[in-house]
This record gives sequence, structure tokens and C-alpha cells, in this order.
Amino acid sequence: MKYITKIEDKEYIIEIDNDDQITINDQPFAINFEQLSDGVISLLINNQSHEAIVEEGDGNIWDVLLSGELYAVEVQDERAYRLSQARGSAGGAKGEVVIKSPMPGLILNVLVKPDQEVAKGDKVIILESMKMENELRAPRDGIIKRVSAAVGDSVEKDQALLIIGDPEMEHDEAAEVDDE
Amino acid sequence: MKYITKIEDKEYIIEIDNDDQITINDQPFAINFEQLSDGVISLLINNQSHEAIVEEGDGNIWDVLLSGELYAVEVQDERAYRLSQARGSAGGAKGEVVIKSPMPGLILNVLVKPDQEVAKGDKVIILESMKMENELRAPRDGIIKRVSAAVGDSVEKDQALLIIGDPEMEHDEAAEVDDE
Amino acid sequence: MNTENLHTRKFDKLLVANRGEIAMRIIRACHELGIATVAVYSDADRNAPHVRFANEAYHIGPSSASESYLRIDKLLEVAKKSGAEAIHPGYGFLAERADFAQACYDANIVFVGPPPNAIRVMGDKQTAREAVKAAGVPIVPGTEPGLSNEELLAAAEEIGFPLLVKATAGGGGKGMRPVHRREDLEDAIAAAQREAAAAFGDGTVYLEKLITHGRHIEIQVLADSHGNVIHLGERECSLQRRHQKVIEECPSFVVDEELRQRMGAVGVAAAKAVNYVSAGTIEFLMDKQKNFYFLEMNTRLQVEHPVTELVTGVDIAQEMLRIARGRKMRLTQEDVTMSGWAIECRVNAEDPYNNYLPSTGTISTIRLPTGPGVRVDTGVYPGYTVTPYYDSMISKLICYGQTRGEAVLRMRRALEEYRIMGVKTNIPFHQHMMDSHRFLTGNFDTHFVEERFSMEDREPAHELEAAILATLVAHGQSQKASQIVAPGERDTSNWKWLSRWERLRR
Amino acid sequence: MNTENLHTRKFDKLLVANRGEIAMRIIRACHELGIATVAVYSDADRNAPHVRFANEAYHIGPSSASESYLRIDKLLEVAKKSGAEAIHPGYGFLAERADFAQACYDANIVFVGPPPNAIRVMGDKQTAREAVKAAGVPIVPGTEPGLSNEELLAAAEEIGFPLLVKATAGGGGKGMRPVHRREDLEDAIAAAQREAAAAFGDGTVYLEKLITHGRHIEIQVLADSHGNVIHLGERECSLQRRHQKVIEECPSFVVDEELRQRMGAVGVAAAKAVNYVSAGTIEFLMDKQKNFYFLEMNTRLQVEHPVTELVTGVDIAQEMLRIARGRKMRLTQEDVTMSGWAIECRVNAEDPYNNYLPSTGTISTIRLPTGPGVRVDTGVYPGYTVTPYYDSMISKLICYGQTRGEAVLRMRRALEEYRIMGVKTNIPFHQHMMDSHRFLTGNFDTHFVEERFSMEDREPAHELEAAILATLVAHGQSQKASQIVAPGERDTSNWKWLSRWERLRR
Repeated sequence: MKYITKIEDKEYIIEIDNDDQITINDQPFAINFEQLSDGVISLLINNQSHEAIVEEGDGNIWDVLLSGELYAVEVQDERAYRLSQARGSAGGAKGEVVIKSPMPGLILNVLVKPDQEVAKGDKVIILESMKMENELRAPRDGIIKRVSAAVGDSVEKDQALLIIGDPEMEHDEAAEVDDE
Repeated sequence: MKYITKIEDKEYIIEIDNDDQITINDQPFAINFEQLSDGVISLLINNQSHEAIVEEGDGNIWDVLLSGELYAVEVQDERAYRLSQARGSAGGAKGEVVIKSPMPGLILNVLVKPDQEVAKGDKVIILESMKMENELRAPRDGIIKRVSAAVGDSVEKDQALLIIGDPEMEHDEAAEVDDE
Repeated sequence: MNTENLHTRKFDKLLVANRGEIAMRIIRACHELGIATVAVYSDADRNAPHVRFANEAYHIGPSSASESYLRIDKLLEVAKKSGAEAIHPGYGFLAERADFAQACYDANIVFVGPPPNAIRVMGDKQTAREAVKAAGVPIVPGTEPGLSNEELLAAAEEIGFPLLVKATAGGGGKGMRPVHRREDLEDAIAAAQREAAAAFGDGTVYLEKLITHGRHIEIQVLADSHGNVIHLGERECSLQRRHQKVIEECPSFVVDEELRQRMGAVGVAAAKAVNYVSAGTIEFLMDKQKNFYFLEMNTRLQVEHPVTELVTGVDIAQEMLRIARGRKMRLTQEDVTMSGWAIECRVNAEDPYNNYLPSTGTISTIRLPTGPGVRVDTGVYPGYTVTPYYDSMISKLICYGQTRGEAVLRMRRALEEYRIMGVKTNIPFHQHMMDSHRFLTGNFDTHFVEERFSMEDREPAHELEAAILATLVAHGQSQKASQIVAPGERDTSNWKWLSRWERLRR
Repeated sequence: MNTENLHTRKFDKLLVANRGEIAMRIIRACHELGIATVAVYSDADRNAPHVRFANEAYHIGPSSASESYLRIDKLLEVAKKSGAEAIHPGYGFLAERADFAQACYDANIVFVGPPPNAIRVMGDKQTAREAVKAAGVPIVPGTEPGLSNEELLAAAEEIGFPLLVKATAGGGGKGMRPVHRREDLEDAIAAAQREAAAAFGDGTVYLEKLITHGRHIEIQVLADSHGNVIHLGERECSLQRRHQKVIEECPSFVVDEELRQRMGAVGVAAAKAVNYVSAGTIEFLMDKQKNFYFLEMNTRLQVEHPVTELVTGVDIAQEMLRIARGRKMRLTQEDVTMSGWAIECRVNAEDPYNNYLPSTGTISTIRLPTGPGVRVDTGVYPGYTVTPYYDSMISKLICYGQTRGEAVLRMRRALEEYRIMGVKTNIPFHQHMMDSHRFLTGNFDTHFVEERFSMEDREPAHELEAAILATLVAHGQSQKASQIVAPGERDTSNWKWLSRWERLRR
């Protein structure tokens, strides 16, 4: 069985040959996989020992906790991969980033307007929660496509607050938006 | 719903009136019962807090771990209780005790013969396991009814080794045995 | 001595007016002294360990603290109902509310903490500064509160920049703003006033000279009701984010025995200035020349008290209870010795890779580090939901070593052993800090974390392994899913539980 | 000095030739020193923590130790394959096998322990007695081994009763029998020979005067490869069952500083007598008059080493590794100070209410005690099956306090917090001991547990609550069962998991 697995921008082609061997980018690894009764996973890769907790997130995303770090891993089998390739990178229009509220809270300030250019790291929204003012920042350069939160709104966890689009995509994106 | 619950020789009549009240031997108790996602149970009885782990054993026996002690509790609803009363105390002939091997091991010595009288605490069998000689003792006074283990046997966990019967019951017991 | 409105007498049952790890800490200290405990809980905390570990537990209201843990009337009612003779406030919530201490006194209940007056004086920045100033404790130059914005702007000229805008009622960095340039002052004052008003219902602010490259160093004191006051040395708490401590250690890298005794003496003087009784902490700001200035006194048990416990061997929580019972301290200053090194990492539900935004969610799995030199104080559990109702601290991980190096290496080991799933935590932040050269060489100040420490340069070490793990689990799931009978069970997020359950059925 | 066949040099990767809690202890010490670890495992231990926590893991055979953990050839093969430069034997298994130490030497691998000769001399009761006797260490009068039964009976007359029959190859009480009456001697010799033959493949026995009301007190020593030998004070290990230690403490109730230094000096002399290097323990038997006699030297890390670590602050496991790396000890005798009190309870899978019979089974749930002053060293996990293949120790629970009283009260608290389900444990025994007047007053000897301590007089404190809990759970199950769809799911032993799974699906 062959899978295409992504972390951040890295992509691995992982072939599960049988219970104790996998092939990654054509290189074989001896594996020994065990799941304990409490859900913890023990994996030996060429006798290198790794202990992890793996839980399913949204879509094909798996959360992997490994020596302190939490990795978001996207796993697709060949079929699913080809499909997603066909309709552009998974989820929404290409290069579009939706900024969601990480927790319930109150919008104290919205620092950007639609069509405004933002650089990675720019503050875009101030959200009050847990009695603290939290700054939401742009995850990358882009253009504000939509702002769906206003000062004074109290928002839920994961509520979409605004959308940042690719600069170069601006026109067709804008079009798309108008369509809706 | 009414239950008859036994620990050792104590018997409690417990009536579950609703989610937050029970009646024991006609005395009401306010309860607040919660089971956590890891199986641990938190119970408030008239605001007294108790944390426990409860797992089902054989028959109607429940193992209750409560502040270090492990309790074996027999729970029967009225119907089951009346039935068991009808056919004498649950499990086997009345007053009969089966001594089982507590672990896999090797029989080093058998110190009793059928029809022999034993007093509570008498050594009956020496079992070697975990490289130690372990003494199995009579749990109460009685008469050896059957010996099903011989020196040199290697036995499994919970394998019946011998049976002790009530002195006063001896005759009908013996009869029963002959029947088989 | 004048410690009016303070009860100290033997008690055998105590109500813990708090939740989380500090409630657990107090319950354990009580049980270790043979004192029965009464827990209180909000809707959110029915299953919390402090409810399960206490001898008794009473529900006091909805999850919002203002309707539960902050309800003095309900707490006193439970104390009466349960026959609790004493109340321990822990930290936060009502811990530094003089009116609560007074209410306990009026109800003839022992308040495990200082007399109301000491809380009142130290609770107000201004009266605190005056009180300790009179006792000869050095303070940072600044204005008194209540000035008009015009007056503040004028005063700023005298104090000079950089300076701090601070809320009178403030604490934990809320309503506090550093200002480096004259032109930023007005905005900063506005923001601080807004935040303080929201957090404390009082927007009053004042100005204070900003000590640059300052270190936060605090002195732990113990005072009994017989006039004995001692100190347990210092804690280094310079590693902070937005004035929230994240890592504390004992002793401090920059404090030698001579300085320790000098600061300790000043701390004791500050405590005596307000007839202090119980455990307390005097916070100082120390500049590069090792001048130290009084910041504030925390009139309660401190989050970071364990590092001092490990290095001095003194159980501060137990001492606090003994003192409240009216006992003389067993220790004199001479008995206090420090040996070894302890470091505490506060494990918070927040995302270190995304500007430390709080992370809410339900914890599915926890496995705590154990073994030599590792202590974990925690109040969370599998199934616990991190909500905005309470602070985001999940646990305190404390490691001890004969040397600082040993403590750091042990902390690395413990952080790696720590497993918590369901919310994002700042464990990677702590791991990164334990690897940082600046930290290892003790070369940091209160601005280090925010200004000269970044997660950007952290390499995710195990991406390939994570990819393999996710793929194998996904593969296993799709295999399993195809075997499962009942349709309901096909819900993929449960396959793990199912496989566990299937295993059990064998 | 003559420490021939001993390698000491820096190494960066170590193979742990052991399992369970001690393998974990060694792995943690290595990681805290930056040493990479290689674990080995038998069929039974694939999921054990030492496999999961080590950097590498290799399968070495079936569950039976003789086919895995005792296979020197396989261990050396894995060391070669993995590039491990050192091997730590832990305790038990090959820890005191001179041929293993020699084999490591021959394979140019650092053996983390003493030179083969020291193991050989101390491993044989007779040569050990001669060696230490020559060094002026007091020993118990007795016979040399290898006598005919007739000779033994004759010698018994001289020694007088009571006396002990001991196996030359013995240890941990196996092949040991106390004899109080002449007429019991022959049977005792037979039983000891049979047991020794079975356990060690060598039935040779000898006789020794039995010290009545003796206490077992041992001295921890550290010796480096540069000729420095120090002691870390004593441990009290008198609480034993069938010569198996169950509770140990540091310091001892009956040892004052003067006696400590005297015993320590003797311990150091014993170690020097065999050119000892590494951590070791000299066991003494102490009579009522506080005369102490050499029993044996354990040429390895001791199960109960943590109590000494907590009281002296010295990390013995790390020191052992530093010494094996050829380093000079950082400590001199003067640097060693003892402060506070530590107690260790060995939590075993056995039934204290049924003659302490070992309890086999699979552990379903574990929750370890945490918080201040509590250390747990363990190697078991949910899903672990206790089998007759390995010893029945589940974990070591160690509590520290400023005083013995504090340590005892903390131990009570920790024992109460401990949750382990699936096998019976001796936790009630420990709880009963912590309540025992004789224990609290330190008034016990090596026969106390077996002869003057009984579980019979322990009152089960919570029968009513247990009855209610079982009834509510049974009720809840029957309610649930009636709602469940698929027939397979009606299997009652799974209702808990089901309900959990159902909760997850919401």
C-alpha cells in the first residue's frame, strides 16, 4: 500500500510492504510497530526506538506527539492524493489562508481592511481571552480578501475571522469572492 | 432498583432510587457518581469524596480498589439473589472450598490426603513458582474431599488443586462426590 | 505585635478555596499533617483531582470564577456546613483579598495567610511602596497613582524613558506597559487603563522608572505569629513572557551568599514592616550592577515555591499550615541551608509556534515524567477541558540536581518523557530554552524571552519519524475500518478505542 | 593498584543488560549524562518502557531469562551490532557474574561495575569472609562450605543454636534456612540444598551463627579507578520477608554519627580489600549491643539505592557511570552530608492477605502518586502482564521528609494515592506497616515482619463505600447493556471501554 505523507512543505512517499518493512522514497526500513493498551505507540525503525501518541485531526491530518513536539501530518493514499492534486491543493482556493479564532473571546481591535497588503507577522486582530490581549498575526505575506469579524464581536473557537489571499492570485481570487 | 450486595460476611440491601439518591438498609444517602475517561470513578456520598477503580471479576463479583485496599464485592439484583438462595449459596456444594493454584508452578509437596481433617491455616500444598517455595494453606477448618494435584505436577494459574468440605456436611458431600 | 484580626489556633479540618494544582498541593500538605480537607468545585471541576483527593467536596456554582471560586458567601457557607475551622486561599482568586481574610476572621475561621491589614497595605502598590520605604527597603523611582493623564505626561519627563505604566490594582503583568519613546506614552496609558479596568474594575495607573536588563529576583519569607521572621533565600524568575513567569530557579545564577543574606535581610524587614505572618514573597528588580529595588510583596503561597522547597528541604506549604495553627517555627535562620539546584518549568496550554496563543481543548492522554529528581505538581487529568474560564497552566515540572547543569539535563530528560495530548503545550518552548546557550550561561534578563529568544530557529528533529508514525496509524485504521461490523463503529476517530476494546475481548 | 581486567574510559553509547525499573533508572541516568542507550528485550518485554525510552532496542529471545537476559553471547552480539562501548548489568541477572564482567573486558567493552576479581571474591561467601576478615572486618562465626552432612551436624554443636543454613552460591534468601532446634537441622539442610540446587545449580551449603533480634544495616560505598573510596552512610533494611527486603530507609533509627563513621570506615576497608571500583554495598548484621558483623558485599547497584540518593543528594547511578568513564570522583568523604529522611516501599504483585502469594495477571490501570517528596521508580505499564518469568516487584515508592515522621506521613499519603488494578499488590501491607506502632518507634529487627507483624488485625476501613461503588457500577452496566446494539458488545467485561468509546463519539 502506498501513501503520500506531508509535513509542512516536505513530502514523503511511503510504501508499506508488510508488517515489518516499509519503503520511503525507494529506501527500505525495517519496522516494528506496537500499540499499547493506553494508546501509546512504540515504533522501532531499524532498531531506533520511538514512542509517540498519534490522534486523528480534521481531514487527513494526524497529530503526532513525538519527544515533546506535536507534528501535523497529512496522510493520503495514492487515490486521494491524485484527487486532491486534480482540484488543487486540499481545502479552499489555492494559497488561501483562513485566520480562525484560536479560542472563544472578544474582538478588541481589527487592524486590517479588505484588499490591504500584509506581511508575515503583521498584527491583524487583537482578541481578548483569558483576561489577556492576544495578538493574531498574519501567517504569511498576502492580501486581505475578507474580514468577517468586527470590534466588539464575541467569537467562538475556530470561528473564521479573516481570509488572506496570494498576491499573485489576487484577481481570480477577487473574482471568486464576488461570485459568492 | 434493589440490589443485595455482599462483602466478606456482611450483606447490604442497596436501593438505587434515582441518579442522586440511594437507600441502604432503609437509610437514604445523597450520591454523586462520575466516571472519568480513564475509567476512574469519583463518588460523593453525602459530600464524602471517594475515588475508586471498579472492574468486573468472575460471576457477580466486582473488584473495588479504594484507598489502597482491594475489595471483592458480590452484587445481585433481587431476582438473582432469590435464585441463588434457592439453590444454596452461590457456586458449588454448600460450604465447599476449592483451593486453586494462585500462579503457574510446580507441585513440590502435597501435605494432605482425602478425608483428612484440616484446621484453618494448615499447610496443604507446597508450590514452587518464581523460584520460591510457596505454601498454600487451608482457608478454614474442614475435611479434604478431593486432591487433584500430585507431587511433580506443573500446574496452571487457577487450576483446582484440592477441595475442602464442611465437617458437618461430610456425608451428603461425600455422596455428591460419589455421584460424579 | 499588631496582627489584629488574625486567628491562629489548632484546626483539624480545612477548606481549600481554590482549584487545580495548588488545591492539590494544599490537600496533600494537609493530609501529611493529619488535617482533613474540604474541596469546593464549580460546574467545570466536578471531576478534578482536588475534588477526588479531598475528604469532602461541595459544589459552589457555575464555571465562571465570579460565580464560584470568587463567591466569599458560598465559601463561608460551605465552611460552616462542613465544619471546616480554617480556609486556605491558595494563589489567585481570593488569595490577596483583604476583605476575604477579614470575612474569615469575622466568621471565626482561621485564614491560612497574613492578617487582613498586611494584605491591604501590600495589595496597593502605593501604600506598599510607602510602607517598605519607611523600613529602609530600596524602591524604584516613580509617581503615586491617581494623577491625571496630563500630570502623568509631565511626571514622565522627570522620571525619563524608558519607563513603565502600571495599574495600581494590577498584578501578573495585567495592565502593565513598557514605554521606550515619549510619543508612545499616551497609547500605552490608554491600553493599560483599559486592560486594568477590564481585569480589576479599576483603571488607575502610575508610572515607574524602567530598569533595563533587569532581573526578577524574589525572596521567600516565613513569619510565625510569635514574631519570628526568616527568609529561605532567593528565586530567579527573570524568564517571563508579558510579565508572566514561565521558568523559575533556585538559587539564582547571579546571587552569591553575601548578596543572598543582604537581600534576605531586606525581605525580612519588608515583612516586619507590615507585621507579616505566614509565607510570603518579596519581589525585587535587580539591575546589572546588582542594585535591587522592591517591586511588590505577594502575600500568599507562590506558584514557584517548589524550587525553594527542593533546595532548602523546607516544606513551605506545611510550614504555612503549622504557622496558621499558631505554632512557633521549627526553623531559625541558621537552620536554613541551600544545597543543589532546582528549576521549574510551567507547562501551559499554549502554542509556542504561534505567538503563544492559549490552546483550548480536551486532554485525551497524559503521562507524567517520573524517576529521580523529578517532581510534578498538576491538577489536570485525562478528560479535562482547558477553557478560558481559568488560567492555562497545566502543570509545574520541577527538576532537582546537585548542580545547575545536572538540573538542566534532568529537565531535558523529563520534558522528553512528558506526554500530553489534546491541547498544544509550551513544552517545545521549554525544550528550546534548555538548549539555549544564553540560558545555560545564565545570561538573561526579564526581556530575554520576548526580545532575544525565538522558536523560529528550532529544528523539528523527527519529521521523518512523525511521517512514518502517522502513515502506519492511518494504514492500520483503514485496515481495521474495513473489518468492523456495526456501521456506527466505522466513525474513524474511535478506531483506537475500538482496537483497544477488541483487544480486551480476546 | 591491582584492578586487572577493568576497562575505564569515556563512552558515549551504553547497552543496558537488564529490564524493568532498574533498566529505566540506568537509561535515565545515561540520558542525563548525554550517553546514548541500547535496550535489549525478551518476547515478554517488547512493550516495556525500557524499550520505549532507550534510543535503540534489540530483541534477544524468549521470555525465559535463561534464553534472553542471561545470554552473554547475545548481549555481546547486540553490543557489537549497535556499537555500544559499555554495558550496565543493573542488579540480578548477570550483575554479579564475574564471567560476564570478564567477557565484556575481553570484548573491549566497559563493564559498568567492579573488576571481575572483586565480583569473584565477594560472590563466594567463603572467599569473601576470608578477604574481609584479613582486612579487619568483623564476621559472624560459622563453618566453611563443602562439608559433608555429618561434618555439618558436628560443626553445629560448636556454633550452637540458633543457627543459619546458607547456600554458598545463595543470595536474596534463596537456599537459606534458620534452625532453632537440633532436631530440625537435617531437614533444613536438605531443603536448603534442594532450593539452592534449583536456583543456582549448586547445592553447597554452610552453617553460620544466627544473630537473634539482629538488624540488617548496610553501607553504601563508591570507589573510583584512581584509588579513592568513600561511603555514603548506612541504610536500614531490617524489614524483610523470607530474607527479601520490603521496606528500606536512610538513615537508620539506631545509627548515630559516631557509629556511622565507624561502620563506614569498615565498609571502605572491605571494599579496598578487593580493590573495589564502582558502587557497592557492604551488608552488616547488627545485634542489640550494636556489634555489627559482615554478611556479604553486593558488587552492584542496589535496589534500595534511592533512599541514600535522597538523603545525601548524590546521584549514585550517575556516579557509577562517571567512575566507569574513568573520572575521578567529584566527592570526598568530607563532602558527604546526610539531611532529612527517606523511606522506600517495594510494591510487589503479591497478596498480603493470603500469605503473600505472588499474584500474576495483567495490569489494567496504573496511576502513580505525584507531588512533593514523592519519587516512583517503575518499569510496569497498563497492559503489562506479571508472569513467573521475572520477579514480582512492580515499583519502588520512595518518600522524603525533613524528619522520619514527615517521611512516614508522606508515604501514607502516597500509598493512598497509588492506583494499580489487575493484580493484587502489597500496598495494604505497607499501609499497615506505616500505621504500626513498632515501626513508628523504630523498634524492629529482621524477624519482625514474619514473627510479630500480622495483617489479621487490619480493619478494612471502607466496606460500605466499596459495596455502594460496586452496586452503582453493576447497575450502570445493566442499564448500558440493555441499550447496546451489536451482540458482541454485550460482553460485560467491556462495558467500561464501551462507555468510554461512546463518550468519545459524542
